[in-house]
Amino acid sequence: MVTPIYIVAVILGLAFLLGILKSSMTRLGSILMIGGLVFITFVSGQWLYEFLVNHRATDIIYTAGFLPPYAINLQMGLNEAILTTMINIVGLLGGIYLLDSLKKTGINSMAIFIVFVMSLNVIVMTRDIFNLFVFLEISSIATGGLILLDNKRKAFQAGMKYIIATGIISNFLLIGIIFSYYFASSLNIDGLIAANLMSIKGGAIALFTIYVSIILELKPFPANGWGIDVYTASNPGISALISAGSATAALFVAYKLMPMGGSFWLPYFAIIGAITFIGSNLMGTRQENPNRLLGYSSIGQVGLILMIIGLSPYLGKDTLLIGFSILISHYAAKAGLFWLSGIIKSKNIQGWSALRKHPYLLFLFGTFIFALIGFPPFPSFFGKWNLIMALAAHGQYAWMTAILAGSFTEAIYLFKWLGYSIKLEVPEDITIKFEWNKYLPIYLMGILLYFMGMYLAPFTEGGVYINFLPLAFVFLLFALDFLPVYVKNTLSIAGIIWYMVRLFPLLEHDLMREIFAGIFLGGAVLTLVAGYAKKGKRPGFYPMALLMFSGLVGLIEANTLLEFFFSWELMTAGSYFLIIRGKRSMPHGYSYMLFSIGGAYAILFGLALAYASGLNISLAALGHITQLTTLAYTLLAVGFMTKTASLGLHIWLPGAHGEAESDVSPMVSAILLKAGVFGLMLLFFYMGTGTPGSEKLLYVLGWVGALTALSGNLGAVFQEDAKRLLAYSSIGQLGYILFSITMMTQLGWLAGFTYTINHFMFKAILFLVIGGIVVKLGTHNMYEMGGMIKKMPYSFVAVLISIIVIGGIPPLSGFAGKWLLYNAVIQKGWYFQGVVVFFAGVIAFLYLFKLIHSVFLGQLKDNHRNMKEISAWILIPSYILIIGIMVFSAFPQWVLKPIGNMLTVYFPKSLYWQGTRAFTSLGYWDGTTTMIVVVTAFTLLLGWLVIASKKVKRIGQFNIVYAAERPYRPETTHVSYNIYAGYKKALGFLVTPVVETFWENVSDMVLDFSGWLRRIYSGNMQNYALHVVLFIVVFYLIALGGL
Amino acid sequence: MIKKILIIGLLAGVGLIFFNLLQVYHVPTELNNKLGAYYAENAATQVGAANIISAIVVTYRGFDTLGEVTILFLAASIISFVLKVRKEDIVSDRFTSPNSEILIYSSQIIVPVIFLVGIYIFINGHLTPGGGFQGGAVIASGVLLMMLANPSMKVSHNLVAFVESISGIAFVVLGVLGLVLAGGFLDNRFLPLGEFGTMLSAGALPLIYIFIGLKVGAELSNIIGTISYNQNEKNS
Amino acid sequence: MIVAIAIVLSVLTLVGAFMTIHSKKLSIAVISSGLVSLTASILFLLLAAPDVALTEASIGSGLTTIIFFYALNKIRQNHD
Amino acid sequence: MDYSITKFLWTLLGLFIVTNWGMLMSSTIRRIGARVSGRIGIPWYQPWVDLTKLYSLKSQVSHGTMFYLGPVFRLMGGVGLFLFLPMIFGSWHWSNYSFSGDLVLILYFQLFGMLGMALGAGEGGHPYSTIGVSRGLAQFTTIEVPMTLAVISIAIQYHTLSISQIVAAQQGGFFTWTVWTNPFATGAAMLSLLGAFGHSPFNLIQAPNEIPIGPPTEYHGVFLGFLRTNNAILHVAEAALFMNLFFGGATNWIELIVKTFLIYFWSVFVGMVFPRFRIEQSVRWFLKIPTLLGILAIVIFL
Amino acid sequence: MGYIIIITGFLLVLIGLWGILSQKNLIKIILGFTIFDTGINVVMVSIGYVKGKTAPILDIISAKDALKSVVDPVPQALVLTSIVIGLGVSALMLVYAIKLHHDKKSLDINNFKDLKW
Repeated sequence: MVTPIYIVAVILGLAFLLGILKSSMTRLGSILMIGGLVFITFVSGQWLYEFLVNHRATDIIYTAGFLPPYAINLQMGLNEAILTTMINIVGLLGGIYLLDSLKKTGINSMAIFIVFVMSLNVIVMTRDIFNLFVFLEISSIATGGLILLDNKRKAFQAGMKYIIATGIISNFLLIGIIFSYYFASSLNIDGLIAANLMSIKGGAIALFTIYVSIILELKPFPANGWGIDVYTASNPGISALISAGSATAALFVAYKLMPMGGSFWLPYFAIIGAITFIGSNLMGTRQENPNRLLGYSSIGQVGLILMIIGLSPYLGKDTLLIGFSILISHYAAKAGLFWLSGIIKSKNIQGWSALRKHPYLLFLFGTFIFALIGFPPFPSFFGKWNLIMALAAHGQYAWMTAILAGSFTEAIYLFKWLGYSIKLEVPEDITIKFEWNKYLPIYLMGILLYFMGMYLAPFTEGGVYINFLPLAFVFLLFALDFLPVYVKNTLSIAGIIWYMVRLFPLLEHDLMREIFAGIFLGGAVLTLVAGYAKKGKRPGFYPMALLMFSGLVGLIEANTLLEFFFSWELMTAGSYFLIIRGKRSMPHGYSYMLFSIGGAYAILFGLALAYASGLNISLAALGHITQLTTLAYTLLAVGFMTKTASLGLHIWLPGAHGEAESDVSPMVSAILLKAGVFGLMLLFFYMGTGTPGSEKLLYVLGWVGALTALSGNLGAVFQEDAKRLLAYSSIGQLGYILFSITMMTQLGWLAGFTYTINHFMFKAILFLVIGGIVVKLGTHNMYEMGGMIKKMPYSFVAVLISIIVIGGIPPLSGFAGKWLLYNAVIQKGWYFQGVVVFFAGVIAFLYLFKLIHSVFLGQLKDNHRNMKEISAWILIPSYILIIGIMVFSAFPQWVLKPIGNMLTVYFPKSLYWQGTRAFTSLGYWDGTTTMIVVVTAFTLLLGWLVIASKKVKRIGQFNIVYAAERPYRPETTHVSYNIYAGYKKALGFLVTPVVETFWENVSDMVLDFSGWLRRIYSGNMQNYALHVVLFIVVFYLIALGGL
Repeated sequence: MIKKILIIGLLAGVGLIFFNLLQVYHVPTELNNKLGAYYAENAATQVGAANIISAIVVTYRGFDTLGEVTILFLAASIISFVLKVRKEDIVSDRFTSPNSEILIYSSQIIVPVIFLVGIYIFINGHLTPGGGFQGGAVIASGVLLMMLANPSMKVSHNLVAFVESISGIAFVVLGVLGLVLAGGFLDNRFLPLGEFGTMLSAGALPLIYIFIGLKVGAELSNIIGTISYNQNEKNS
Repeated sequence: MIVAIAIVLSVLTLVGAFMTIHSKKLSIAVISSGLVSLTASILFLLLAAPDVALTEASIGSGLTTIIFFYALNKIRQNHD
Repeated sequence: MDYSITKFLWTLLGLFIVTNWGMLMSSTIRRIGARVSGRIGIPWYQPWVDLTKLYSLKSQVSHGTMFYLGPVFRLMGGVGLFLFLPMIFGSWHWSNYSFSGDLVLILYFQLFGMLGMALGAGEGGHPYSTIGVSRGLAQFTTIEVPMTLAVISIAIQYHTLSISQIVAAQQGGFFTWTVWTNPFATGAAMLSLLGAFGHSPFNLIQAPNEIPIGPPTEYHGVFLGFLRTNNAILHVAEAALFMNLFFGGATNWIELIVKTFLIYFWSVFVGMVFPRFRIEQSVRWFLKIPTLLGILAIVIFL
Repeated sequence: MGYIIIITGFLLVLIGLWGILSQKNLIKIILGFTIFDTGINVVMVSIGYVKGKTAPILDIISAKDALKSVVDPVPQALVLTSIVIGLGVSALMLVYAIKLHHDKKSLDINNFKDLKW
């Protein structure tokens, strides 16, 4: 074992040695520098290994051969080992990354660099408060020097600001130290803890000055303008080190000194952390400069961790785990992002679209962003989860809200940024050139994130059950991304089928899960089959699609709250990437993500309340929520409703589904939306009708569902874009489902299931076929289509059958839903909601006619005369689904009977079967007979017509009383353009985009507020100094003003 | 104006903090601070230095001193790379103002004396007031005087750097020797403590202080040298 | 007696500090700040801290002042 | 569930009766209309003449498969409505295939024919037929609102959706008819019936006097014959549905003929009195008074 | 006497802060810092002062009664470090000031607002 004192000795020796070297010996200098960094990484890593594997006890290192408090001592325990290893790794990687810059600036800068890294190590390890001060000074002076690495004007200003601010801070720290010494006769931290300064008169003030200085080192909002400027102006490699290294060390100082003050100061830590977290992220929303943005984000994350330290009484022994989980994510992601910014060298975040040409870097960028937000499988996911759960267990709802609000504001700008980089045109003035020393550190940080996620999972309650198998498959596909489409497609399908075979036996006796598993995985296979129609490589498609499906299947498999949320987030991430692949889908993908994250946080809050009610992590805890029961269920429902795009939360859907790729639309519409349905069903199952407040909640949700159905369908009526029309239709359909299941009766649920299954089938068909046609014709606009029935008869039949199902026209299965719904509504007594829903159902007819007419009927356009039928690979899955529809229509009892039986466990039985005949206390319906009657009658009539009209002459396209339609400028004259103008005059007011306007105003308000808030960062360094002093005084008056 | 009022208010706030501290402060009549008392009692026997402050600075809190030296080192390094003179910036034939003869000649006499005084101060650091820092500062003032006398004289950068580095490395090596041979890093007792109050006492303490003195002197000279040297940098 | 000296020195120190901040000319300000250090170092002597006094005198009032002057000089050169 | 040949034949006979009665009813009504406006009108047998002519036309043209199938769908709509509706109360012979489903089935089966017609006409490629269809659909959506309210009201009232049982519940005499026991529902339904029959003021869909458009101009020959046949069946079947729901049903053919005639006449009568609405007017109109009546019909049961 | 000097120290701190916060000239601000530092040092040394005791150097007094006759050595040791750090920081700031002046030909603090928001 190499004692950690050698970290100091070796680095200082090297630093002094570097001073001798001639300025031309940069090569030797860099070798020495890297060697030194490798050495200290080795030392700390070795200790880490000892602690983790051999469970060694904490080691105290004495200097000068005397025991503390008489001499300075260092401590090397598990925490210190982890943190020093982190610091040294980022130091080493940062050193490699900065090699060129350091060489250019000279050997001196290398010495400064390694001394900086060393000082952070000592800051972590030291147990002497004055020693801490000295090394804090070293680190800030070294920072002040390293900022100048690029010798830019802005860097000097930032450096000056930094030195002024830290100068004031460190002098206050000195006052605190000397008075602590005066009161407690010790400079040793353990001695100060033992002395219990709070109990000594005046000790509180001494503690205050120490704490306020340490907190100010963490750059709390709003006294942090100087810190942000440093992030902005310095070389990105240095910013990475400051963000990942200095912040880590400073946070540990706060943690280390925390016991000195006892519980009195913790709430202040937490409040300051929360203000910083939220305020800093809020300001980020208006920021366009990537480095400054990262600065805001860094400060925000540090605020979050400070908050965690402050909340440690509630977190108990989990404090360290939670703090570490979030810290390591921040550490790796922020370092990686800063390093990336150094490669891209763009002044604004739009320039990051240069990454589009570098898929692996783009992937890493996504990884970092997702890790920052706290998506699985990254450590921050587990950190936030544990944090929220622990807070909920102690009833700390305000803190939970603050954390989630802050995280959400963070997501606002991070996803805007990610969206830009994925979708914007590649800028011409930015070229990324390959330099191994810049790429390597970024890759390693990315790998670290995944590794730490897997490593930390089992430490969370329930985390051992998380199934990483699907994720592994996703990675395999990512690794094989260079293969052509058909190979990857086959592989994906095979994987999913294999998983299905494996999964279904495990689901026996759980019909609901079987149905949804069938929808998710069966749908996955069918929609993937359509992928064979694509040529080329489709980079990135398969991993992301499979990521979404892994999330979906994880929802099915989840037995614990953790697994459920884990899968939910995976699904969100995967679907985001799928959606954003569309040509014009950037803004829609963005709003999808924001709604999803908002929803996910609502869900998280609800799950936390469930967990808190019985400290039970299993999914069944949803059935026994005693903490804020109504709020919990409301939040969960709202969360799930963001996915089902219910009224008010639906504005993301039309764009997201409408602009997605042709085979992605069915995935996200037919399949993904069902995840929300699954969540709602699960929720209502557990909630039941007995829980307090649930009746009211269900009533409100019922209305929401009904109005969603109406507004979705009305929205579809006035669309000119074929895919958007279908997207609006999805909103409506999901409204029916929500409405049905909120009735909480057997009939209602049966209707819900019927709608779910039907919607899955017909929306998959419609999006597949219409998507295929849209691609083929090269336009979304229906008024540029027409007459396709001649060219694409198979597509026409598929669409026709689908719209018969949507319309609920007997004898096809759509009618089953309508019939059940009628019975359910009358039985439940929700007449008016029912009328709204049925009205919506009739409106559906309008858009269905518009769709099928505009695309398939009417006049064939000149430029489409040579069109052929769409690819067979799209038709095959469509026709498989049509077979499904036919079977369901003719034999509804095969499906509805078992579901009904399952539901009798939860609801009184109200649907009875007599052979093929279903009846309720109100009415009856026989699907099979209806089918027989209609088919027979239809055949007879058709036969009659065939006989009666022997000589039918086919005539030409224009052989009609033709008037007024010009094939060019089609929208002016196409008859089905704005076909429902009259209807719009009558009922158009119902589709006023109230909700869109509302959300726009909300977002404008947030942005305005952020713009107003950031005026405090006037750029004047004196003002920043003023902020620091102001912070001290205000904090003093609030905390100790009464003394 | 509003800002002025705000600042006054803030200073009043800071003053309040100080006032509150003063309220609990009283001048002690006995050395009852445990840590201070321990050093007063035991520094002589444990470290062997007559100057307790030197004992604390070099041994008990030697680690701080190492950091302190590092800070000066950092400052010097940063200043030198910030004010780095690029070849093209130097005016080839610099205009040098003639200095008074008195200054030049007296400096030739005084500078060695100043150096001697400085060395004396840090050699006796463990016995009398003063030590490495003070001695180093004195040496640096000698260097300063040399430069005043002869502005065109270039402080031999290599020499200064060499002294600085070697003394720094020696400091670290002595610290490590303490770790290897005695109780811990920077332990001075790997050399015999010697007779209390004499020159060769207090173990390695004087040795360490010498190197500290050399290093601080070199670093301060370096700082002054860099700043003054750049006086002549061409304006761009 | 010693208290009287302390008071006088304190007042001197404070006046020096005030001059440092409020003098119009930078050179006077720098000299005043050196004066502050000098009087402070005598205060340190009064507080039985000869080591500190020595350091403050040599570093605080000596070297610091000189560095300030060098810097001022350089800035002036720049200004032309 | 009776799939026997006997049942089939009885149903076929019923269909024959209904078709003929439908044609007679329409010619009668047209004559009445003509007399009201001072003309003589068509002879009572005119529909049969027309139909024969249409079915025997030799040259027929088609724009394509859907054009061809459109009339079949349309006729299937009318026939289906008939099939699923019990015509004569308490009679096995005339209950058709109503065991397939209840009132809801009939309500939704109406759409079957409309869809087929819309698609068939659509393939013709004539812009005006599309316009006609779009107007029809638009108007239909709001017609459905009072209708749905009325149906729900009835279902609440009788605790059933089965037509036979609804009729059975009205068998206590004249004053047990729904029209007296639930006047609001009846009112709402009868107003929406106006739209369903598509007479003035709700006949903008066909707009017979203004533009030579729509299915009647696109289709001819057998196709038009199918449509005419369907009209006949549909009018009677729909009137019979209203009769069953609101006017005590019928226990024999005479009663059925009288009641359906009166119900059908009601729509024609209103049409003679009121001028035609524009489409947005009619859409709004159905959401006003009829809907209000429908809401009242439910409110009284709350 | 201890009181007088510690109050002087605190007042120096306040004057220094006043200079930092109110002066527009960068050099003045840096001078404010030196005053600030000096004040802190004075306060620290005062903390270690014990009434009527001498300096902690044992060649004057014998080691045995050191405890009874010396002031607290610890704050003095700390101040030594602090003074040197103060010098380093001041030097650094001056270099920054030189560079900033070089860039903008001005020492007015309001001129260095290139980075904001």
